[in-house]
Amino acid sequence: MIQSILQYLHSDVTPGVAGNLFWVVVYVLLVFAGISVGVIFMNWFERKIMAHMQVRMGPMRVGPHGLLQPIADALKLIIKEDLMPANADKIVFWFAPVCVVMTAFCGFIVVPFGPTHAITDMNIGVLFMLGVSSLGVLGVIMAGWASNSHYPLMGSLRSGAQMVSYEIAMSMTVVSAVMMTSMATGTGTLSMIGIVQAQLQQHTWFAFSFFPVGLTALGVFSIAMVAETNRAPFDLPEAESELVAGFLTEYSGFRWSLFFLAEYAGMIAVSSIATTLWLGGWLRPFPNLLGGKNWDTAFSLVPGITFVALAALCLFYFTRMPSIRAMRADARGLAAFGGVLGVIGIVMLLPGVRVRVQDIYWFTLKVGFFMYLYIWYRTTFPRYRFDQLMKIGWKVLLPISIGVVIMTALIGVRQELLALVWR
Amino acid sequence: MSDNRFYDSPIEEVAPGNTFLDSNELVLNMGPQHPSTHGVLRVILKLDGEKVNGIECVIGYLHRGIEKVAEHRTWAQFGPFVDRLDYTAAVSNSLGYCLAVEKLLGVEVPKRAQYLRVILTELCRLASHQVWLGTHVLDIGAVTPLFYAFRDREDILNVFEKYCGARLTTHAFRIGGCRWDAYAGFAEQVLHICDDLGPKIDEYRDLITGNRIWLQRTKNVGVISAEDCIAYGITGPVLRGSGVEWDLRKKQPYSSYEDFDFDIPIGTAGDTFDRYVVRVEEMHQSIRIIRQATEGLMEGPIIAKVPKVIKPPVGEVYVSIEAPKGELGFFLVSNGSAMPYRVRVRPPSFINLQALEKMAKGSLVADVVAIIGTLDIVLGEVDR
Amino acid sequence: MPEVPDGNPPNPVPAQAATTPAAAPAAAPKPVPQPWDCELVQQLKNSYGSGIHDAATFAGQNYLVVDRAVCHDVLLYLYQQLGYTSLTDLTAVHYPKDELPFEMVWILFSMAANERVRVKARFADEESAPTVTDRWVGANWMEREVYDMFGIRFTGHPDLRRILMPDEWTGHPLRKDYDPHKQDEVWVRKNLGIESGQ
Amino acid sequence: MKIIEMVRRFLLIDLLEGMWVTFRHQNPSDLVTEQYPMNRPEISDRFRGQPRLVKDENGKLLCTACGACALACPEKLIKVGSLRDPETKKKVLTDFDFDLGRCMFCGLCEEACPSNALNLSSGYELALYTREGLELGKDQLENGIQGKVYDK
Repeated sequence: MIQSILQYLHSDVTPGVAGNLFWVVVYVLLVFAGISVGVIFMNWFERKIMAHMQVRMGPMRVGPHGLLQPIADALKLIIKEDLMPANADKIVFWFAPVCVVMTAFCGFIVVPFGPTHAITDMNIGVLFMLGVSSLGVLGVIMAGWASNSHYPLMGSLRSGAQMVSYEIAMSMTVVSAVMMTSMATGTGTLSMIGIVQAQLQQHTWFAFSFFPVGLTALGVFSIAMVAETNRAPFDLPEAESELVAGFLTEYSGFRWSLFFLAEYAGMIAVSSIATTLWLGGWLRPFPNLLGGKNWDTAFSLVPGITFVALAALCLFYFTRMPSIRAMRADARGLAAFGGVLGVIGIVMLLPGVRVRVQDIYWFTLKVGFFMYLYIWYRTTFPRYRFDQLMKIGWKVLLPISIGVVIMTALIGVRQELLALVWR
Repeated sequence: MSDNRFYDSPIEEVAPGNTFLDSNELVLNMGPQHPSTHGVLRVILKLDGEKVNGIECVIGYLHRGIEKVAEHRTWAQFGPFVDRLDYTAAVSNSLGYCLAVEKLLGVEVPKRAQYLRVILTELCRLASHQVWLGTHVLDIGAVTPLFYAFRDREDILNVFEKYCGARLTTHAFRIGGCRWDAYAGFAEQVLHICDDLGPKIDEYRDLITGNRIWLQRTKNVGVISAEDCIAYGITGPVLRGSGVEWDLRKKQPYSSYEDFDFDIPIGTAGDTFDRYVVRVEEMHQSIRIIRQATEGLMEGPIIAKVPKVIKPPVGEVYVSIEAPKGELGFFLVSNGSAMPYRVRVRPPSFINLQALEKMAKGSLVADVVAIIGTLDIVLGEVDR
Repeated sequence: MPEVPDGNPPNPVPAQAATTPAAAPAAAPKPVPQPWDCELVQQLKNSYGSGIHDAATFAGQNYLVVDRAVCHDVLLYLYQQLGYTSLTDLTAVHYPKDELPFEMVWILFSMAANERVRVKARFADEESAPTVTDRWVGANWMEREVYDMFGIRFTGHPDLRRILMPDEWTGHPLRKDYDPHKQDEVWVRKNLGIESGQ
Repeated sequence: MKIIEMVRRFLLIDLLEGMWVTFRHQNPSDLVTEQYPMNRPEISDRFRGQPRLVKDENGKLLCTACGACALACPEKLIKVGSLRDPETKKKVLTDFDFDLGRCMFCGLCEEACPSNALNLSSGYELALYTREGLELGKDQLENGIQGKVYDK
């Protein structure tokens, strides 16, 4: 037993592939906890970034610069009274958030945070991910239906129509990326890890291959994924100014927080797909161009250095805190937070750790870029109307994505084509 | 108001007890507690999917009986109450009421007071339009302009606070003129706002006007023709957005507006976008007026001789001004006593809101919200 | 300088300097109604004869007092023949001691001539006034408000319901005999669950 | 011109312009909000807030109990109680009730005061736990509302 546990550490496959149950459980727990923490801090980042874009401060009271605000919110939501409307369909109402959370987290089974940092590697990874994440709409429709109220019903119907129509454009672009994997080896793959390795072999991220086809595909996908996750400017299902809170109107407390969790987990999931397919997944910048042992070491130091720098920033602001009694707890909290970050940073600099951690770091950074885009869109854009949303999905994104698939295919077989023409 | 109306109303054809699913149409009750009804407006929508087949406004949730209150206050005591009509433009209301009473009394307001009134009223128009801009854009889904607009409104409210000691319900003017003279540094602060605000309004333009989503959401939404506007009695930016060049400040100048040089922006299509452009352009024009008035502010008395207990002669007058929302009129009836016999407020929001039915029928739910926003209603004024 | 021991000090006194105004221009003579005579009035008088009780100007504002029998026709005449195309306002005033206690006021406006005219007509209690919604759509809510506040009914109004007060409310608040503290106690008890709304 | 418009549309320039505006405002020096209990707003001299009875240099109230404020008040929330001093034949203020809960801070009372004895001062932190607490007496008008001071 223990032997098999230790043995896994020397293998270079995912625990699912290795069939090691212990490490699968550990990975599942790690991923679940990691995503949950990610959601919590995403919440903090969103509020802070939105606030600063809107020339205000955002949460400032709970903890230094409101760092503990999401935790306080989570606690509040758990303690809050859980209301169920009298006329609601009780079972469906109960099951809807469960369904949404389940599907949102299931997708992470195949997300590769590194060459071995995935729960498992499926040969139909991308397909599995798309399939599972699109099941989330089921929960939303259940929520809207079970609430037995007008606003949720309208919200969930909007959500259903929207997810179904954007799913198609999204899948089409994915097809184009999958076709690109066959370029070097001649055999394509749907495995998430395989796709990243194909990008390593082809010496380019798929976003930049077949310029501008890859970039267009990424663009289409990144628009469709915003619609897919019901975020602004496509947040019609929960459009606050029209439908109050859409399908969430009748939910409160813990159930509501599950929807919240699922929404953000879904955002992270689709961003992970985009990262894996077009931005080279866990690969560090320029793995081939700046190859070699020295460059490897240099890049693997970056995660640790980042954390140490953050710690230094915290400690710097600790010294700048106003020394009044009301701020004392905040100041100490900030210093402690800096200390924790510093310790994490130093641990990350250790040779054994840094090699394994750096993949996760680069992956997170790329996903974080998409997350920032989500927030940025939300602060900047007005909301689309329903007919316009449908128009974009069917009349703009779908033709473009089909064009992308055709172009990818044509460019992919250009040599054979040319040979045909010349002969 | 009550649920009975909901079932008795012509909109409701589903018998109580049946669920909405038995019908092809869905009756959606928007408000009075709803994020985008600008207060306590209740709108009952009859929907076919997303399409609005019928619409009815239910108002009166904020009815405070201000017209009745007036009959039991003296002429001067009613002054603070008019601030509560359109609370985003309290100064304008105050000006309208004071002008009406002065007309009844036959009092000539000193020139300096008139200029001060113009400056403050135009500042108030800016503030009111900024509230409109922020909330209207918020209705359409963009969050950020609200904060920028409120940030800039803050500078204007600071002027109000320094001038008369209150920010929102200002009670700025008195019958016969102004109570306060300009404070030290008034002109500099106002001119500073004028210099500052222009570029900031342009910033909203970068954020909104060119944005394709904004254009799609507002163009050809809530179209109303000039003839319909006149039939409905609509005034203000909504009328001008439909292409009628009509502004009381120009056509029937009051309080020395004839001294200032400004344009009346008008739209062509009469849709939500045109009204948006008209209002934003009006903000630029207001800045022009404020600049001229501040630079031309002369020395002199600020209040005319008005008896301590105001007893206007028997008679009635109707005086109206161009408030930010439209024509704000006061119809005063005096029986020669110290209290008004009747005060009738002609509220622009109330009359403009009537057109919602016409403008929103046949559009989508999202458009209803946009149209409520573009009408720029304030429920304090609708319900009085 | 007066002082207050603690808390927030009072504002400095100069803020009130303006309460004693400097010399201001002499007040104009108090306005009195003048007879109003012009082509328009002549035309109306020719058409309606004794239906036009009075035409006068007060404080520079013209008004017509017409008989209730012809008021609707006069309004339409003003609209059709004289270009008073927009109805600015419509309201009523209650004179409980008079024989005809309700005075309806229509304020018409001509955009072309940039002129306002007020048309007034007296109505008895429990008497219906003619609606003008057939000409001005916007009169709909204004007439509903007058009905709500004064209890004047309008014949031909498409949808005459209360607008500001609750539907089941009894009494019409802007009548002079309606005490400001009065309320529909039954309604308040039933719908708000309290003894008094005051 | 048409081509430029089309290129702008195709490259989403209109959207990017808006995004640049919001991005630019992340600059911390653009912040306009304040942390209220720690940063307090500047209150203007003419601010109409907490009502106070003004004293002269000798600590004597300026109020002559004429009742002009009570007459001027649109809400009729001021009640002035006075006694006639038998020696000086002057009115002496005994009671001054001010129902702050109904006050709308219009300033008509301080305007009506002939001796500048009533002042709506710059105090603005008037929240209390009970409605009764808002019925201010002469003592509270003289010395201010003695509320509880909270500290973090």
